[in-house]
Amino acid sequence: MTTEARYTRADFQTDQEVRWCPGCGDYTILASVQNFMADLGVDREKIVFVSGIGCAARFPYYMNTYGLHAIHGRAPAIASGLAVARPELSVWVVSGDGDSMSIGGNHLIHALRRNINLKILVFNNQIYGLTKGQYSPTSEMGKRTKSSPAGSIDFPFNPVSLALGAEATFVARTIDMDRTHTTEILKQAYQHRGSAFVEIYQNCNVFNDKAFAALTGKDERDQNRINLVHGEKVLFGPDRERGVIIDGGTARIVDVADAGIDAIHTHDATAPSAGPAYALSRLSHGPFGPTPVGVFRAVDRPVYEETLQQQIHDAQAKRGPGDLAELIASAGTWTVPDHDERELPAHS
Amino acid sequence: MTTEARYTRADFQTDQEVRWCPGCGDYTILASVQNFMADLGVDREKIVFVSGIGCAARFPYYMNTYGLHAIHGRAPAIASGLAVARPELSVWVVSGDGDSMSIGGNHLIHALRRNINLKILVFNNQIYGLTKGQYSPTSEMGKRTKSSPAGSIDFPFNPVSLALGAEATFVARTIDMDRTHTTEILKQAYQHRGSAFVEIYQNCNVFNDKAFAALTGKDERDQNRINLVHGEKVLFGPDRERGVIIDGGTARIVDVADAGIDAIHTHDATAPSAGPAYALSRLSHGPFGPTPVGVFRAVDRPVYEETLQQQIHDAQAKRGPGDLAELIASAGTWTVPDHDERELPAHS
Amino acid sequence: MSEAPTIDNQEAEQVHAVAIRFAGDSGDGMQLAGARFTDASAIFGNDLSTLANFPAEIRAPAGTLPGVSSFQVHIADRDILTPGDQPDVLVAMNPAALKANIADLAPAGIIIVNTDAFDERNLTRAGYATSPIEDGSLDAYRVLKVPMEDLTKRALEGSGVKGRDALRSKNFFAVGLMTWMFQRPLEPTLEWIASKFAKEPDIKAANELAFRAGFNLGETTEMFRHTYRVEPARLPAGTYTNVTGNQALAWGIMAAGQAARLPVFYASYPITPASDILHELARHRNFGVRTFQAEDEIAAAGAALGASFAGHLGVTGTSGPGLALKSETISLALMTELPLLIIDVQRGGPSTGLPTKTEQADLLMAMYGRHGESPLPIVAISTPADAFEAVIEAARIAIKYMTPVILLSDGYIGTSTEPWRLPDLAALPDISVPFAIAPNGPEATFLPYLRDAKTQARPWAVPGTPGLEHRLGGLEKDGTGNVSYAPDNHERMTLLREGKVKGIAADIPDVLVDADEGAEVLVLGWGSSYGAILAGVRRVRAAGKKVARIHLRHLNPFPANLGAVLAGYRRILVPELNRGQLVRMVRSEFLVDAISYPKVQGQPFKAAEIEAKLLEII
Amino acid sequence: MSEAPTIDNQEAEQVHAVAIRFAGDSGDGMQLAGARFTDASAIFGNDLSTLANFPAEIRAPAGTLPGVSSFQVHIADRDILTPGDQPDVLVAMNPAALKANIADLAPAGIIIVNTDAFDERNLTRAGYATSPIEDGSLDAYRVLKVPMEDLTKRALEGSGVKGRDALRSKNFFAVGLMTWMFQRPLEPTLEWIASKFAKEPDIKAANELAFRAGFNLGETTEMFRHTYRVEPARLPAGTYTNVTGNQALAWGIMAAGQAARLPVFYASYPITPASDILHELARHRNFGVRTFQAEDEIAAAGAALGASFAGHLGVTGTSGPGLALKSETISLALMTELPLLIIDVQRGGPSTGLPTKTEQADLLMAMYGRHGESPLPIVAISTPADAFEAVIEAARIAIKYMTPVILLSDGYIGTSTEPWRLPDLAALPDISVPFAIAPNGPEATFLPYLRDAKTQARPWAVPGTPGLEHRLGGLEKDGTGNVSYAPDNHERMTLLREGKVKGIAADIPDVLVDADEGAEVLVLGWGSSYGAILAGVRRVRAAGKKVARIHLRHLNPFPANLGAVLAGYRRILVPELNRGQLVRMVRSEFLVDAISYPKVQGQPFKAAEIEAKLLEII
Ligand SMILES: Cc1ncc(C[n+]2csc(CCOP(=O)(O)OP(=O)(O)O)c2C)c(N)n1
Ligand SMILES: Cc1ncc(C[n+]2csc(CCOP(=O)(O)OP(=O)(O)O)c2C)c(N)n1
Ligand code: SF4
Ligand code: SF4
Ligand SMILES: [Mg+2]
Ligand SMILES: [Mg+2]
Repeated sequence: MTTEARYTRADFQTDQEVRWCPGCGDYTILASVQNFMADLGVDREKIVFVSGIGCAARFPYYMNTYGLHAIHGRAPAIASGLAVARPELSVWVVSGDGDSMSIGGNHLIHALRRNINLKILVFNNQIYGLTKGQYSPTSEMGKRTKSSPAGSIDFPFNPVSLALGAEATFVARTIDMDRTHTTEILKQAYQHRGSAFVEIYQNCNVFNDKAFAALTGKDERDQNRINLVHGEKVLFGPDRERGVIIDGGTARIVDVADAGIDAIHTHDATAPSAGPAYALSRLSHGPFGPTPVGVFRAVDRPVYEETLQQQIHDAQAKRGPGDLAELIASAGTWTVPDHDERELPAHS
Repeated sequence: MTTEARYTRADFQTDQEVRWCPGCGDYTILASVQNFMADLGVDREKIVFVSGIGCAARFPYYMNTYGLHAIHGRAPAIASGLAVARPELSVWVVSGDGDSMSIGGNHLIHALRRNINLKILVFNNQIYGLTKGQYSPTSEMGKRTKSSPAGSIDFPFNPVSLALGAEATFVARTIDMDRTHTTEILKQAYQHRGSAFVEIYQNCNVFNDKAFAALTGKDERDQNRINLVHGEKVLFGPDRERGVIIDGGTARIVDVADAGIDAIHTHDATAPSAGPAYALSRLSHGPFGPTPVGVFRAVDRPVYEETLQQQIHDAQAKRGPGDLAELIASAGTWTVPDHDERELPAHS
Repeated sequence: MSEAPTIDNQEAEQVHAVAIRFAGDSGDGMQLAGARFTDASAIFGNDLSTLANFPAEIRAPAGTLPGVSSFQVHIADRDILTPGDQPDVLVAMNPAALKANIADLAPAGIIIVNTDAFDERNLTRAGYATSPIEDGSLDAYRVLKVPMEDLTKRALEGSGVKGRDALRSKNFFAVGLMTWMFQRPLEPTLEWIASKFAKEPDIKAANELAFRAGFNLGETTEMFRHTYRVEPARLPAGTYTNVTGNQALAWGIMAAGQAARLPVFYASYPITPASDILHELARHRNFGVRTFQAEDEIAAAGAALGASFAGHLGVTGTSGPGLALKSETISLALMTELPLLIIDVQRGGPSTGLPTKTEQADLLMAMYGRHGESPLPIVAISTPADAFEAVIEAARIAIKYMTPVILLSDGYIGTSTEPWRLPDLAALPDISVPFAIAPNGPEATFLPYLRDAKTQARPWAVPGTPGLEHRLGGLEKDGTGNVSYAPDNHERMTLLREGKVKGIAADIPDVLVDADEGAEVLVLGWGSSYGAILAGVRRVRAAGKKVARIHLRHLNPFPANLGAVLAGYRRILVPELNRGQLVRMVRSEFLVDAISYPKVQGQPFKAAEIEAKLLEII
Repeated sequence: MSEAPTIDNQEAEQVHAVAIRFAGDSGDGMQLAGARFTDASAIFGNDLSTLANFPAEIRAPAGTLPGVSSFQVHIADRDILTPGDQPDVLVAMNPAALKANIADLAPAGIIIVNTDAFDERNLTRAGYATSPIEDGSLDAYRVLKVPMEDLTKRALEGSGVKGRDALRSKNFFAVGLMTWMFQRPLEPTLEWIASKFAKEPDIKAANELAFRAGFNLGETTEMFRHTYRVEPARLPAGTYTNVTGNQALAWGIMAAGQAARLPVFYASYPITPASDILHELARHRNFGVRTFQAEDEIAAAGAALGASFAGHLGVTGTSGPGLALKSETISLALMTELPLLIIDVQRGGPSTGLPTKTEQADLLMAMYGRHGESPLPIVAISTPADAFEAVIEAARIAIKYMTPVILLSDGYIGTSTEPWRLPDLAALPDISVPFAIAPNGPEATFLPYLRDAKTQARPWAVPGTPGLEHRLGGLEKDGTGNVSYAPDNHERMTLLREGKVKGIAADIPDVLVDADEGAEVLVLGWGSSYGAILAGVRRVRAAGKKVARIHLRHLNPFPANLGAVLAGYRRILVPELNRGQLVRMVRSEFLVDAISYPKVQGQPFKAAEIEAKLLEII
């Protein structure tokens, strides 16, 4: 990351009027990302934002970088092609919970397992915003929406668990309202080599207002927000009086006074096993109670496009850069000598 | 499950010639399933096998039940409609690793989270058999195949982890060759209310022979096979001298002599948290070393179609069975009195 | 006021038809206002037609052009066919609403503006340098200036509802005003308010007060001394309701289930403008309707197909991008010969295109958008109310012929409304087909591809039926249902599938030609252009010209007599909201030099366009 | 032996052409045998054409009919066009192979049977009650009985290779026998064995021994005293190789990358019969080719599109079911106006259909299989070798016009072979188009939809280019690239997209008519029926009739002169391996009463079929 302040937020704004509903959490995330990009100082032209369809997916129009507002659910696939073709670019995917985990679920999990260098930001508002309020794969059971007037009967995904089940090398969660935290997570995602999955709790004030009140409400957030910090004990509560232990694979919340500080889990995002991260992800399924935010997991694994580049490099080192004429002839040839050529019809 | 021996295996065989390659693990699984069905004694006509495309997916043709050999990857979606429409049927999905986790990955994870009463058998041979030997999403890194002559650079899924990340309520693994174990797992899957995900390691002797040698080879299996038994300590090895502990979310293999038997993890498939099951799934990614087989997880959660049925029931109890005429009139009507009607063109 | 009224006496002036457009910011409740006015007009007895125009998919900031929402209602004392080419009256709640809609207003039309919204900020947002209501730019219109916000607030004084909340009632103020101006009864609106807000007495009171204040303003102010009267239409006697196409479609699906004696299974993935079908059906669990919100369109088609295999009426609804995704699964339905109803509420394309706008550009995809030879029947809906019957017809074909059927609707049909004489449900056709329950082959075997001699349909044997266990699949099979790669068999099966669909021509009505004696020009239409074409044709006739008209419900196969009918005309005009799709089918099929009249603007045809085009070629 | 040779002298008899089919169980190595014989013939200098016939997707148990695999090679002393309608010689390694292929054999043809396989078990498996080689049922043919297994085993005695392993070499025994019978040189096969099995000396020795044993049996046995000689063909001078269509296509993609000066990015999901393109390209990392095995076809199209946006030559290959799945993404490519090359190696449909068989039934899906108005160019391949040039042409159009292009191949082209005169790579056309590198709008802005005046293409500005940051997307946009829902704009953009594709007609060659003076009947073909049509036409001409012939490479847009050309003929015959798809396009476009000659049997046309049909209508 360069440090010179080449850019300001304005450099990343476009002339397009931002058209989210007033009060939408997407505005806050946009501001965080634009500021982050300005601070990051990466050449603007090397940055590409790819999105699917949804309110969140409007994002590229508002970023003065290269951008592609694609089709519903397919952003990870398209971005994969982009990143594999041009590893030197910084490729970001912006997606909603429906875009990434409903129609786009397959592309998401495959991009994660391949560890392609994509930064995948999922604005999870637990609703379909753009199509005006149907439940999404992250909506809680029983939720009444236009398409579930009797209450949703679909058990929701836990995006962090899903990503961990799909072999993601970097998994984090943050909240639209907390711009400092969002920025920190963006920075770590950027620095990670490979796919980074970032779930951002995002308030849709029109169709699912206050879904994240447990983490943003004045009264609740102190009780519920569990900050995961690499290398530190997992403590939370107004006086850090509560903590998380992981016991036989199950994470549980305890009073530090009862359990003793030594028993409290020390968070290691780089642990080779994804087990602890997964255990932490099970603490809440919602979030309707104590919920961890921060980087769950950040481990090294070969990056798809780098390995591909290496294969190209190795093949060239071994076989040279390739001669097409030679290749075509390689299956065996024969020569017809010059003679009184008949006119043969060309293969049209 | 009824106990009367109404059926024999032959009752579940069809007149279609079985057309897998001689020696293919699919034969063994077919035999196990046919025998299991005969013992189960469920009315044959209430059983439906749905598959996608692949060698494995040929399965329905060989089962004398109702069957649908559908299209690549879509079996879980089609089976979902079938099961939700007719909860009294016993619906089985048969799929390969490519069918279920490559093109069909999204339908798989959504069927699992919804907990639809499907028994999903994935014949994992870590290769695309039907299309003659490309690597699959479960093939190991570096694998050389027709489509990866320089070695695969895709990090594979761990199917058990993936299912657990997708909120599956029942997750198990077994091996084609071990018919007793397969039968036991089928029985438990059948008894489970909701989606059951069963990974069956299946040898493709043509394109990926001996992929599971670590678990089937005479010399290796004793060293590597970890049988998960609900309520029992996780011990393995020729003399059960090795065991698994789960420590801060990470499962590890230890010598019982070193760790002490008390430290060894006692397997609880019904644990409310999926954490321990996930931790166990991380023990091997392949399987190229000690690998657990058995039921990782089996927990209760409302079954999608039962809840839907309940909603119908509740709505009828509250609002009656529904009168269409009343419904149509409910938005407000007005009456045009009889008069000297002009001829109006009908809306064609 | 298609003939614009002269506004010069104090008496209620009688007009035959008038089109009013309510326009405002998305937050101003214009859809609701329009719907209330529409209902009152319906109950009063007018014929009517409406058109809603929503902002595109993103909620734009208040006061901006992209945020404008409008609702147009055409009321008349005779049967009408379109929401009106040009509104006669425009209610503009803010500058953006005025700017976005003024171009459509009829010459010398009436504009009622909410002057309170014409402040500096809103003018700038709408891109006005000076206020159009002050700078003389609206001189060609009759502008009535009403400080609606102020008046609403004052009306609500003492009601307990204040400030921003009070302002929310201003749409009812506007409805009240229009109610006076067009001499509508007050009761329907008051009753609606009373029942809708029964549990929120404050809001109920506020809306009532605003509504009455609007009405009273009309009654008491000089400015509104002119009122208009549109007599009840002489519609066929009966009980009517006002429906959108999506609503009629949802109810039609439920009716089809009853007529077929099958449970309904509707699987869908939300997409504009088809989502409302899902929403409507999801409300009716008590009817036993199963809705399944799938993870994507492929899964939706798959689940519906699974339900069809299970013996349900499997239905899946979507719009263009979703239909593209469903292609492969539809092809499986075709190969397994299972009934599957696919609804496409078409919108502007290609790609994401114009999600909230209408178009008829998916016809050729419906016809040919599958690999291999995969013919299937196509049925099209003509008007909102027509959706009810059309879907029953589509279901009839699907079940009787064991085939997927594509039913084409569009955004205009889906979201606009018309009065609908309540159907006689007792008289619904019986479209049921008995499931197979007994073996049909030698030695008590079941041959799933043994065909009905007449329909060529194979039997529908559902899981749970003892003795009929069988396997279906997407590979080519022979007559017994077993997989076969034999060359001759493939040709035979291909011809059978083709012939089965072609044969349906014998089971659908011949086209009716609405023809003037001696007409040489024929207009051939399909789908939602029904109203505009008929209205255009009427005008042409009124101008003394002869013309013939056909409107197709069945697009594949064509009605048996279509070719012969077409051969009888010198010129055939095919207006379509696409670049000429039906015209291609007709030209290729009948080798007639039919002329395409294409329009791709995301907007329905206007009667005037059809009229003009016809006058040009007759 | 199109004119079947009389077998009555001991000298090598000269024939002009002969078609030989090697048939056996999938495990018998018949593809390899055929390929060896083919190569030897190629090196000898014959013109040739081959056709492989694999068992359908599942490996059937040994000895059964579904397990039969065959390879037909047609060799000639003149240019030939098809693998032969009927083989003159059938090598049958077991009863199933005999049974599955006997119906195709030419009257009085030669059958060479491996008698060792005609035991009870194999006869039963093949469904023979009695042995056809004993019961007289083959009396109409000349049957040569050879105990190939026994002879192979004996030949290998002492070689170290024994038992079942020894039997594996029996295909080389068969090749040896044929090599003698048709007087082929031994060296090519011996060299191939030597290099292929260099690391497995035992196998090398075994195959050599078996091969020689087969040859020697011919030389020494009475039974084979008749040999045939097919002189080298007088092909145009040059160096030749023998290619399958999939191979030539893969190499053509690499050549297109070079000609366009773009890196190649090929994304695909395996599917028969297209997978071999992926396999071939994956082998060439050293050329910088990137292959991406995607999770499904949608992702493959998406990744290729992403690569196109990035400035690569984005290519995605598939077969019918996969093309159906890619529709929505292709529509996005069309809307964003990015070059994307989509290859469809067509197979029998609908649904999973006949995965290993050929068909041309995806043309209308390529043309219309997308929602909304979404025209794109379509190019078709005619022969295996032609794939090389066709794909370069398709890439040229995609890049120059910034559009997705569909390239149609089929299973027959993909898997059959023909000799190909090595292209002069130095003479490849330069199809490169410079990327945009500088602003093109006012005030140094970049307008991504500002079009080239001539081609109507928008500029291709790739990420990484400073100052040209821009956003593309699937919503309708105006000329500046900003989203627009304005009615007029949508019509304008729709017409622009349509016009751009139509305009390509000016940039492709006029159709060449291969016409006899005064011919009144024209055959219009496309794709892989090239060879059969031309051969059929030659026969008709040989019979003294006049006929004209057009073979289309460009199916959308049509060449500019096509309409005028067609107008010049009394009858137009359109043979297609479908139920009449091109014919529908032509009828609708030109209103000519073209006649469809459809065939849907999963098999290519035979020259005789074309001949017969032409003779019927001339
Ligand atoms: C193929 C396809 N199917 C459906 C849609 C309709 N659609 C657009 S966005 C969306 C879901 C949006 O939800 P989410 O991804 O959570 O984004 P949000 O709007 O909440 O930010 C849907 C169903 C579409 N555009 N394309
Ligand atoms: C839409 C579509 N894409 C691709 C294919 C080709 N295809 C058939 S089966 C298969 C993969 C089979 O692998 P797997 O699911 O692991 O099954 P196996 O054959 O190994 O049992 C593929 C790619 C297809 N039939 N349909
Ligand atoms: S609908 Fe919800 S998510 Fe979409 S812009 Fe509005 S507030 Fe934001
Ligand atoms: S290819 Fe492999 S998986 Fe398929 S039938 Fe043969 S051995 Fe079994
Ligand atoms: Mg959302
Ligand atoms: Mg497999």
